[in-house]
Amino acid sequence: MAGHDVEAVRKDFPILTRTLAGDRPLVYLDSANTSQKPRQVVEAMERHYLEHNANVARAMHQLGAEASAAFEAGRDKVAQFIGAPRRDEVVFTKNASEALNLVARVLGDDGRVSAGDEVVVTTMEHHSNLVPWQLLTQRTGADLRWFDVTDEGRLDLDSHTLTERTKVVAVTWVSNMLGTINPVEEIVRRAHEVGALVVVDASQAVPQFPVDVAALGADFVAFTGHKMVGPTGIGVLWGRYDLLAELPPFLGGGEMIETVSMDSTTFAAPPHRFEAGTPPIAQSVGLGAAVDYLSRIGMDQVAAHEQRITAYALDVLRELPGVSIVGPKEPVDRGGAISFTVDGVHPHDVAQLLDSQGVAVRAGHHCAKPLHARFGVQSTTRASFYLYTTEAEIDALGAAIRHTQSYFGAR
Amino acid sequence: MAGHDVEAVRKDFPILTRTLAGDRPLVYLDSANTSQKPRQVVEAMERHYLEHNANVARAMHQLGAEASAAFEAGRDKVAQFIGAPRRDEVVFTKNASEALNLVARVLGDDGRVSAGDEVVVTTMEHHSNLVPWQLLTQRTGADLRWFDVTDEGRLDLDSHTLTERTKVVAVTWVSNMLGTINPVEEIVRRAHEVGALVVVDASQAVPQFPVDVAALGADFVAFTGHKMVGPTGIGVLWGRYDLLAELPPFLGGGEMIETVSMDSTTFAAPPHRFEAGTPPIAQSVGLGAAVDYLSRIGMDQVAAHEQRITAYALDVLRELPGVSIVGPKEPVDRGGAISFTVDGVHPHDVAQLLDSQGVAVRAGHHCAKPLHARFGVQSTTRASFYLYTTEAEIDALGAAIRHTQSYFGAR
Amino acid sequence: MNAANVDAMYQEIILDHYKNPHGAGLREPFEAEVHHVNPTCGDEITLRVHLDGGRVADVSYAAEGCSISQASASVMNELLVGKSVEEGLQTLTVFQELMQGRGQVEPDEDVLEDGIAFAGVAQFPARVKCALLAWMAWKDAVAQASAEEDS
Amino acid sequence: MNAANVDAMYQEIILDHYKNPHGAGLREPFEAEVHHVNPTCGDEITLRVHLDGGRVADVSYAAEGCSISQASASVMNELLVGKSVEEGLQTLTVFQELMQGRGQVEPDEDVLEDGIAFAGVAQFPARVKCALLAWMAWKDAVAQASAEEDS
Ligand SMILES: Cc1ncc(COP(=O)(O)O)c(C=O)c1O
Ligand SMILES: Cc1ncc(COP(=O)(O)O)c(C=O)c1O
Repeated sequence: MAGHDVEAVRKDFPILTRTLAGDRPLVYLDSANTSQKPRQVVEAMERHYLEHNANVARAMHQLGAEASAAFEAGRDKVAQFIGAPRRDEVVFTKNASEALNLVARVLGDDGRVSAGDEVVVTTMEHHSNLVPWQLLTQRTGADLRWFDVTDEGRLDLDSHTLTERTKVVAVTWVSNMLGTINPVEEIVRRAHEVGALVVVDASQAVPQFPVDVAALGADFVAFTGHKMVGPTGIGVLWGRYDLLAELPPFLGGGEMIETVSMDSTTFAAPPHRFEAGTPPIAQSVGLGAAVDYLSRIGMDQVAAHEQRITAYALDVLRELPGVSIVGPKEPVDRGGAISFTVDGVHPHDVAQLLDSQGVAVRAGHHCAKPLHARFGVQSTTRASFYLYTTEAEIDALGAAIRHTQSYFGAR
Repeated sequence: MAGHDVEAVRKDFPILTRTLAGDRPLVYLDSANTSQKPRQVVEAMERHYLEHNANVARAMHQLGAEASAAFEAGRDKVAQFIGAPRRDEVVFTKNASEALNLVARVLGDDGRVSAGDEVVVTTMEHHSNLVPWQLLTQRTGADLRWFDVTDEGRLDLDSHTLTERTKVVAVTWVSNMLGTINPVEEIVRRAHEVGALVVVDASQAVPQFPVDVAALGADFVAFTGHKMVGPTGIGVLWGRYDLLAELPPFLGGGEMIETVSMDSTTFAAPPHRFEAGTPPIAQSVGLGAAVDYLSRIGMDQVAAHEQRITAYALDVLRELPGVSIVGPKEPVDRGGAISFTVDGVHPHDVAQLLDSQGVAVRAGHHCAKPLHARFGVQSTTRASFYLYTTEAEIDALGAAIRHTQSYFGAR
Repeated sequence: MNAANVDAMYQEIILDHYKNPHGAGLREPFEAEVHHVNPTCGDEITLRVHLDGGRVADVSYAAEGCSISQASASVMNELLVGKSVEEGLQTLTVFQELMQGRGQVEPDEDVLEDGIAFAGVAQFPARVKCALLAWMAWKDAVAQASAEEDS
Repeated sequence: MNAANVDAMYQEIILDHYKNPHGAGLREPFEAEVHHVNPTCGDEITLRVHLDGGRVADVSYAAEGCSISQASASVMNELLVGKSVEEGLQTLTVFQELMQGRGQVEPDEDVLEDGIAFAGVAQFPARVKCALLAWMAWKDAVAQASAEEDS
């Protein structure tokens, strides 16, 4: 297999040729926040809107048939991309957050989590895989417990013991702050031993390496379109079919029903049961194109490139005096998000100075406040990479950090 | 003011020049299902993705500032379009269905609807403004009651009496099946007299005539982007600010929090409290462009055109023997959706034959099963119109219906 | 999906079955009754099966729907009554293959008899469900009735 | 938002206040204490006010955040302590106008003193909240303390 041709890939992303204020070329190192979109994805949606637009499912006319076929083809592509045993295990939501809330709500509504039960998360969760479980346990009277992380930023599986009381274990596959890749298979094993369901937040995983939900063995997997070169406005919940088929609906409305009278309603089979109202039609087309794009490059290549760039960036950052990486410092079981602090300069000021050099990174708590608290920092600066990131961009990051240090030190 | 130039408008909608199977020109009469999109809307999203894409709120870099400004400008435009007193009364959801479910869920979670209370809807509701209330009343032990409709398809306000027990009245402004425009101001008056909140489903209203939520006086108003020349994947919930500020969150996750620890979380002010996760960024840009497009034409013009076309279509359909209109037959307090039956031909077969002539209409229950039951029909065929619909297209509909009758009658 | 195709869908045979449905109405005795709905369009069928020692003694039904779904119930009744359950399920498989073949499958007249008239429907994805509604209901009812018989 | 603009934001005055904050720390006595957070970035401030007959006797605070939010708290302390509550609220209005002016508002040095250094921040919408955090906390605390005094 030929190597990953970054320069060829970059040609598909017009935004990467932008120059910013002061005529600085854009160095986009914020892909864990949202990825950029290739022309192919944007054009697929454009074509859909201008040539095939209609509502789906309900329409029997030719445009309706075209739109329905295009929408459902997006589902097929996603199902294949993640190795879903059945296409109707793929539920479209508006983002990963909705997918995770959906699971939390219906498990509560169904009585599968109730007073005295335990829901287990980790201190490494993105707020979107923490707050829904806080709300669920508050509503039901269940207890929220968690696995802690070690000082190196690894999950400490000894920090909590799962028991028969544990009904759900919700865990992120890859930390969006630390970059840590968690041993999800081991967690699935332990959880299933005590009969708990496993919900995996794969928002940072599916974009970056090959995922096979069947092999993973989890019960639910959530991710989001905009981080995988797809559009905003679409997320995915994959769930085991037998489980989805048993669960009550989340939102009520058009397209999720079987039959309706004023007094009572019965519900459609999955996935439609969980897709009330007009679905993200053009966004499914866009996500399908995104999946095609990634598959054409090959997720193995995408993963290998991320590994290379991350290793390179870790080297660069480790060598900068006054810079501390928060999270694993070795490129082992580690994704391409690196959070760091710069002595004497607040992360927002770091980000601002980097931005003045054209380097776009994120500063703040990265929707992981408890994890920042765990490491005794209020915020960090984060650089994150994707299939279009070059070593030259990492060098630009290093130079911009040095500039920042002298800017704040010299004045 | 100059009249509405339909031919000029049609040039903005490339799809309207399509030819279908058998070289038939498309006659799109399914706009109540979803509207077509003008080039301006699609291009605004394309430009956003290819030149300004970044995540919002969280990002401090220049692209992030551009994306945030573009996203929030969509909110400003929508707020102005519907006469919202405050921009932060506009909550973005994924569609109208989510907006309505949001209200139903949080009113229940907040204890504002509980056992013994009453929620009142109408038999005219789209499933998306019925099923959420069925689910709410089932969850809470409240009672679901409804206003019935008269034989002409008007709301019968005498069919139910609101009392102090009534906590919510949820009503559609315009019926998507009958076309009826309901006396929402009168309903608001009666509901507020007994202290009930009013939720208006404006999915068929906002696209078609000028709406001023402040003047309307309701507590919540929901609508959806894809029916108003905007993209799929975005809906709007408008709510009174003081009310939104008192209500608990709906979905938990990124961007809706104030501060988070493992044990407890406080929530951001509206609208962000109700917008968990990455919002529909490009879709807000698209909806903003849609609102600009409609405003440039003028909603008065859009409404006047709909009135004209509807009156014309009612004339055409009334004169066809064997065709019965279900719903108001006069163009008074009536929107541009006309449902009808054809003697001896099932609605699906009607739609199929019309489609073979290039005429795209919808057949089925139009997500209004109880209303179909009320009129003793299992399904109907519906033609619906928008700012790009011509009288010639209505003539084509009439001709295609006659063809259908002879096709099924002759064989 | 042009006019020619519409003629391919609305075969004379289909319109005949639609106008004069075979075996319509709900009858006794029966071992299982099911109610199926096509949620997209609202078509409904209530269907009963009466089995007699592994044979389909009767399939009775009350259906509400378009010409395709009605005609399909009528054709199905003709095809299945008198056959063994096993043969019936085989016929169903053949019919299903035809319907899901997007117009690429050659219909087998020996097995499907009047059912071959539905070949044209297979070109209309939105209508395939209409043609399958009665068949799916029958499959479901037979499963229930067989479970009944066995227990 | 180029390099020149960044220099406009990070004025010498701001960096000085950041390094040597004025009036930092939490002190007694106080009539109201508030805790404000910038949810976007996590900046936080705990702030106390001590009023004495309509005058701002003390504004003490513990802030965690970037140079802009820290310097802003320091400048605010300098500006408000010793003023009447009314003058203080007027100063706040002037500062807020400056910050929300997107760089189009000419700062009034007589009123804002060192606060004029924040004029450059107004060009960075994402940072305006940083500059306003302490001020909003003070406004909130003063409202609470005044309600206390009145009751
Ligand atoms: C009256 C009415 N309410 C609600 C909806 C639901 O809108 P959406 O499908 O965008 O959620 C529709 C459209 O389908 C409608 O016509
Ligand atoms: C690990 C993780 N989980 C969940 C999310 C939420 O995704 P979304 O904002 O698309 O809902 C994100 C991204 O922000 C994430 O990084």
